[in-house]
Amino acid sequence: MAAANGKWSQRIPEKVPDLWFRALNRNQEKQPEIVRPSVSYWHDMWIQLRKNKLALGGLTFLIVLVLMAILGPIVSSHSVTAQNLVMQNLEPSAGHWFGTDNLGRDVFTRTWYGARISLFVGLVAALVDLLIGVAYGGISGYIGGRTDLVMMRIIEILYGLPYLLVVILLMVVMGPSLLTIIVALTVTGWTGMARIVRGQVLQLKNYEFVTASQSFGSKTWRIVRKDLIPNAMGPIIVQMTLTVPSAIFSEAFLSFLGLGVQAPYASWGVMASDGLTPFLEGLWWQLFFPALFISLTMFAFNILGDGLQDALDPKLRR
Amino acid sequence: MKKWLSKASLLGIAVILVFAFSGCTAKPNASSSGGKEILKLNSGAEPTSLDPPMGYDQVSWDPLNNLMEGLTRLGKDNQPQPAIAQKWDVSADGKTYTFHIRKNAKWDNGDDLTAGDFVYAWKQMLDPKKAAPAAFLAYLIAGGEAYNTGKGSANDVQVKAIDSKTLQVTLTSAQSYFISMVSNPAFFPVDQKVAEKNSKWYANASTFVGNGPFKLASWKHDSNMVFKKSSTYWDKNTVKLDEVDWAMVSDPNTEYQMYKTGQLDMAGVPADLSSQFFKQGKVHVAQQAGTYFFSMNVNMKPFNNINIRRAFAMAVDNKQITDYVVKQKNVPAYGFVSPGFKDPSGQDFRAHSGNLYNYDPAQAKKLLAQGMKEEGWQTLPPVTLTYNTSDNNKSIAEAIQAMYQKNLGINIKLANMEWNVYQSQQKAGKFQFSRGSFLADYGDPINFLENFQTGMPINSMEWSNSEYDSLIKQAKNEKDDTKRFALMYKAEKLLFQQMPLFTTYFYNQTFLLNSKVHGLVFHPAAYIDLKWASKTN
Amino acid sequence: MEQEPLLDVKNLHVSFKTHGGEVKAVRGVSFSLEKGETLAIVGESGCGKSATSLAVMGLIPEPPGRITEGVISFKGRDMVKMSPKQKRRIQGVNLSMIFQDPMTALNPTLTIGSQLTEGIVHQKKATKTQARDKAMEMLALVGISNPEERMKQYPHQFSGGMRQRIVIAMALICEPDLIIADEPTTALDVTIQAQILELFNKIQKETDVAIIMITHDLGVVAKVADRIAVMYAGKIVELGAKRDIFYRSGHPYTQALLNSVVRLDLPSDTLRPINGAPPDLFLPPAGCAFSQRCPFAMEVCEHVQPPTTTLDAHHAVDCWLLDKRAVENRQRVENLQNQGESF
Amino acid sequence: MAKFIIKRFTAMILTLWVITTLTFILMHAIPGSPFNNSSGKAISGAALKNMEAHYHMNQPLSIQYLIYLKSVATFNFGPSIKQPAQTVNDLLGRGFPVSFELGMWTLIVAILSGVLLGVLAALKHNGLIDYIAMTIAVFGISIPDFVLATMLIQEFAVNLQWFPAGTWQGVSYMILPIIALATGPMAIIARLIRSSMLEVLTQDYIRTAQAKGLSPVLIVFKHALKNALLPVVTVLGTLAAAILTGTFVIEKIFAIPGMGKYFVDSINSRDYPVIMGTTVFYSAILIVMLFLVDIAYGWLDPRIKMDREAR
Repeated sequence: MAAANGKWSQRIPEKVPDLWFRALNRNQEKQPEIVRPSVSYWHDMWIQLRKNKLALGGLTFLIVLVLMAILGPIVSSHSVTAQNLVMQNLEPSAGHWFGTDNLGRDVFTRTWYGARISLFVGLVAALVDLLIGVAYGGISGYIGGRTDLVMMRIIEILYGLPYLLVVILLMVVMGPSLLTIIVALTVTGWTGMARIVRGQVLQLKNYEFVTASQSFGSKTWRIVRKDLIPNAMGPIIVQMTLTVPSAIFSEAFLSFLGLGVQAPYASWGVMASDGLTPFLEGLWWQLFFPALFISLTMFAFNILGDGLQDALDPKLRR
Repeated sequence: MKKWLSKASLLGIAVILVFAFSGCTAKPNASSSGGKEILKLNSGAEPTSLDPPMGYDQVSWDPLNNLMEGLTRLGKDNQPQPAIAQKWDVSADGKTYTFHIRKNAKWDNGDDLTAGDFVYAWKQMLDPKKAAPAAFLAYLIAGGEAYNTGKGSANDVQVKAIDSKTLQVTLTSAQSYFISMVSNPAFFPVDQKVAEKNSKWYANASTFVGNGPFKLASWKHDSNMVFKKSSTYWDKNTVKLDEVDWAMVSDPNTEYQMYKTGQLDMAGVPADLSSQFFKQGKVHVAQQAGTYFFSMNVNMKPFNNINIRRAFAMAVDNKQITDYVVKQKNVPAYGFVSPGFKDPSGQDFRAHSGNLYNYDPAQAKKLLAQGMKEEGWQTLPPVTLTYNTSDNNKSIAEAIQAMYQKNLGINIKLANMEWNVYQSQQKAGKFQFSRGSFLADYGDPINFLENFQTGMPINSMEWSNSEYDSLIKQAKNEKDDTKRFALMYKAEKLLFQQMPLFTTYFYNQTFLLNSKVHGLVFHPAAYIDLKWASKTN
Repeated sequence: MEQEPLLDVKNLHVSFKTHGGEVKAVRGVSFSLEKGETLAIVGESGCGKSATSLAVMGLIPEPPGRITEGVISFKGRDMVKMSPKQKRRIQGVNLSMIFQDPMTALNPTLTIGSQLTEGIVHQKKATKTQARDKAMEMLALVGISNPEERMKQYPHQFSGGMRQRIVIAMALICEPDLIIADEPTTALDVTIQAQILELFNKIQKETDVAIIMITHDLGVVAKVADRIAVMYAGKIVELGAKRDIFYRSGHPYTQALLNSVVRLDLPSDTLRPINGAPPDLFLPPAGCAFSQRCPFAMEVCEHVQPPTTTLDAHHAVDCWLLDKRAVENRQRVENLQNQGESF
Repeated sequence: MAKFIIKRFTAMILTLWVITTLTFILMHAIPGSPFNNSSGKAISGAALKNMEAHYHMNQPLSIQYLIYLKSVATFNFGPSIKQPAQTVNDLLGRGFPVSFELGMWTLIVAILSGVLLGVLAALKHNGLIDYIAMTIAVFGISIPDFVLATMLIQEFAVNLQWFPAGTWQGVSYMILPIIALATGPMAIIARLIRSSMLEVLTQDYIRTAQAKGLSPVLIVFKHALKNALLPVVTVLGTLAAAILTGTFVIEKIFAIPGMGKYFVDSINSRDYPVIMGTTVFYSAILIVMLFLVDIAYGWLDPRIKMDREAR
């Protein structure tokens, strides 16, 4: 037989000390257990994530952005609101790193001030997605039947209502503030996530592992949380990373209607909208810098999201 | 796999290219004019209505003023000239006007244009059932207000066709600006025969009947309109353009880009490039009767104090705003009536009245201190400036905010609002400090000044001054123009002594124009006249 | 000149790139297989048996996996050197595979019929009717009644055992020479397990197909295998005929494995789990991979790879204990102990 | 199934009624009036009263509500207040075909390119193609459509002169708007497809299919894609409803005579009949789309049975 005729034997070292052939007499009982420590889902995720250099880069970048948002306006030698009409629309230079805007204000300082609002809004939206959207969609999809029918009709109603009307009402009732913006984003922000999660759960709940969990008598919420949501993590993460930019731009739209942070302060979204016309006229920096940071933030979120998906998804982990 | 994918993507690219090239062959109809003079304009939006009294706004007036014509037409100098009416007589008391309509005045479907068409149109305008927004303009016709408010009947409206070409109108009082007013599209005639047959005659090109320099050849709603030179217009030899193509582009950036590609002959001036265009001499400036101002609510702290109101007015440098923020070569305003209205002596109203206040930060600071002392305030009550959202309004508000910080050492807050909410709340007097604008409907200073009588919609400052009210009333009933102007000068002076508002600049219209286009006329009420326009090829 | 074997694997090395580094999952595996023969590959999970089978199937996902070294000669042609297209001509036709979990091995969104027939339609260019007839024949062979109706149904309408039968039918439809069955019964309950194993025996009798059975269940092995390969940490540590392994095993790991199985013929107190866990294959040990867990480990085991000792033509073991120096040492110790006792 | 459809249909009507009612309440709750003029021209007292009477706005809200319910039930909303020469049905009747044409092309382009991009990225997970595809996707998501649209005009109409800058007169006028409109959805679809495809590709049945020696194309499109489409179909329901009924920003920038502007303009100008008309029209399409999504779930994954779900 081909296999056993020694062809596959390895090279044996010429000289192996004879002493090495003494039994070590290991004490079997004291042998340390080197079983992989059982870690929680989230801790495990962090361990996995740490191994992904790209995702860590994204996370680091986001942390840097947050730090700059806090420190940028403080460190800068220009104030956020100080105008100098004669110095308007200057190109980026040593004095004004990102140039100046149409009222002669420093775009660098304003960009970092804008980061505070935009990052905050983006994170809040993502959180709302996660807290309301995932739970709503998970429960609706899992319980199904009449509950699902009613819960989905509520979402349809929220979609069908003219959002602009809702927003104007909010403005009239609450007046301009960051809270109003958050409320406006919360009204419908989570519905997309809820529908995605519901769709996934409808599919997943027919899988055997869920049936198994049900047969153990697990509670609904436990099944949704422990079995269904982790397995729907891919679309959830993608949806969350999509929510962030859409929230940043929604904020600009809401500010336009008078809901948000009031002039002379501006968010990235507002700066980008305001910068569009100057951009066409050659004053590129007024659009470029806010747009650049929105895009970079998006990249960071997406890379982090992909890393998280790789790290979280039990099926991708092998 | 790779192979397949590369094949698929190649196919995709090919499809896109074919798509693209089929596009290229159908290039924009750049200059296929074939020797015709075709002017390409942008109306900005679908006209509200081409039914004269219903389309009470610029998007309707721009086309209407060129498709139709009233008894008079504003000339190149913005003065009313005989149009459909060849001439007119005014009674000794200045109240009764008799218009003699041209014998050759015709509708573009060939119908004869009669005095009855005016009677029909004006009674329609005043018909309460029709609910025409412009109806109130005709309240100066005797019996007009009563009919429109349901207290009188159509028969009592003092508009009569003496014969088919003679129209007689009696006014409530002597109003010399009536001749100017009837040039407004709201007072255009309507072809009674057509309108009685088809109540929606104005809704489509195929049924529309006009009497102006151009005929409505096609109208794709929300998309474009084509005007062709009219062959029935009484003064058709003056009209040079063969065709006017109207696009309906609401986005100013797109308008500017279409101008650059030659899809349009005219576009607005992008603010941030204006200085460059001005330097190159490419910008055309036309006047517009209207004023940008700020209202201070006299019923709210701190604007209950006159000195504080004056301090707020004098601390704003209008010149800086027009030069560096608006950048459209507007005239800084230190009075309310815009330039362009001559008094009987031939002097411009604005020049005669002069600057009614000045930018004076030092004086402003003093007045603020004085005002606060009078009121016993240690700190100024919080001030919020509200404006309706637009880039221009925002920049101006930000600039003013910075000026108060610098000149008066006070911080005011800004708040922007959706315009419709803004207007309703402003009319209801809910704002402490807000941005206002006025655009004239007809060419007389009274149109500006009447707005600040007690309870008028624009009077969001809640200002009420009996002396002012009576001055305006007197002016409206005064048939002697010299006395009338004296009353108006006095009223404007009083307005600025009390200072419920301060002005920023007078509106104008700036635009980039294809150098081949000549003879465009803009009237102070902002609508365009193409009668004298030409385009060389 | 002996006839060329159906499958001949020589010195196969497979590694996977992960975020943490390269995992050397298979480290020099060699074995061969004749027509109609059943080879069982046994080992703990993670020992590389699945990677070996995937490599033989030509299904190592690339990246992250890669066959770094070795030859897989199937019917005399080296599969390692084949292009994906050439491999696809063999996969499913000459070689087919049955995966561990019948619950997930079938596409939930396609009908059974569609999944059964697609192989034969696309690979052998059979017409729809031919394919359908063949599929029904196969379903009947694996014991599914009412095949015509069943073809229109979706996987979720079948029980686990039924699904495994379908998977087997799917593997058989192109009449392959070799079936690789990766733990085909693990996911099934015991009664069904027995039925499926019966089915394997029946099929083998009827079709003379060769089978590689991957399993960690020695009970399964006892029922179906002709020969057994015991894998540990990416290597075959012992290879031999069924009887050799069960009764004359030469490797401590094999013995430990046998001891960890519930056997009805032995008292229950002999059941002993293997302590510890297999080594990290990011950094394979220099010596014997089992040495850390081996009760008989010697110093040499930790430093030098053990050589292959051929016990007879069909039985080979990789273990230092079979080295004559180790045997001598052991005898010396025993003698000493015996002397000690005699005093 | 018939019972299920009847049940869903009843639910649709109820949903539509709730939307109509809430919209009615909302639009009367906010300040503003259809007779406010955007250029600030003030209409004085009596004329205003006449106009209010003309549109029944002097009636109590309950009566106005009944009038609106009737108009919803008959889908006859009467004339627009802002454009009195046009009925709401006129506006929708001419705007919708344009928006639908643009929307249909947009959806086709977005779905095809998004799916292709997503599949490519998933197949080459963490490879160069993946990074390129996802870079495109991230840009597609993080550049808002109005910026993209304006830049497309600047580059391809003004600088290169390949396409016209605006208006709607033929095929060449459609290219830029379709690109501007399709980029965002394409990016979203690509992201979702990539993510769910990655998951599906690790499934055992994919290996089963590979073991059959099926070609990658067949595996991707027959075995994997259908399973990966679920989140995309979920998103497409609302996306299609929104895109097919026109988008305000893109139609405004390209001066396209679609119906997108009515959604925003009607609210800005408080054109009550148009608000009602557009809302009912959009909601009806939306509800039907979401119903189709639920039906599609059952087709994509036979284990999901909506009629069983909706007991």
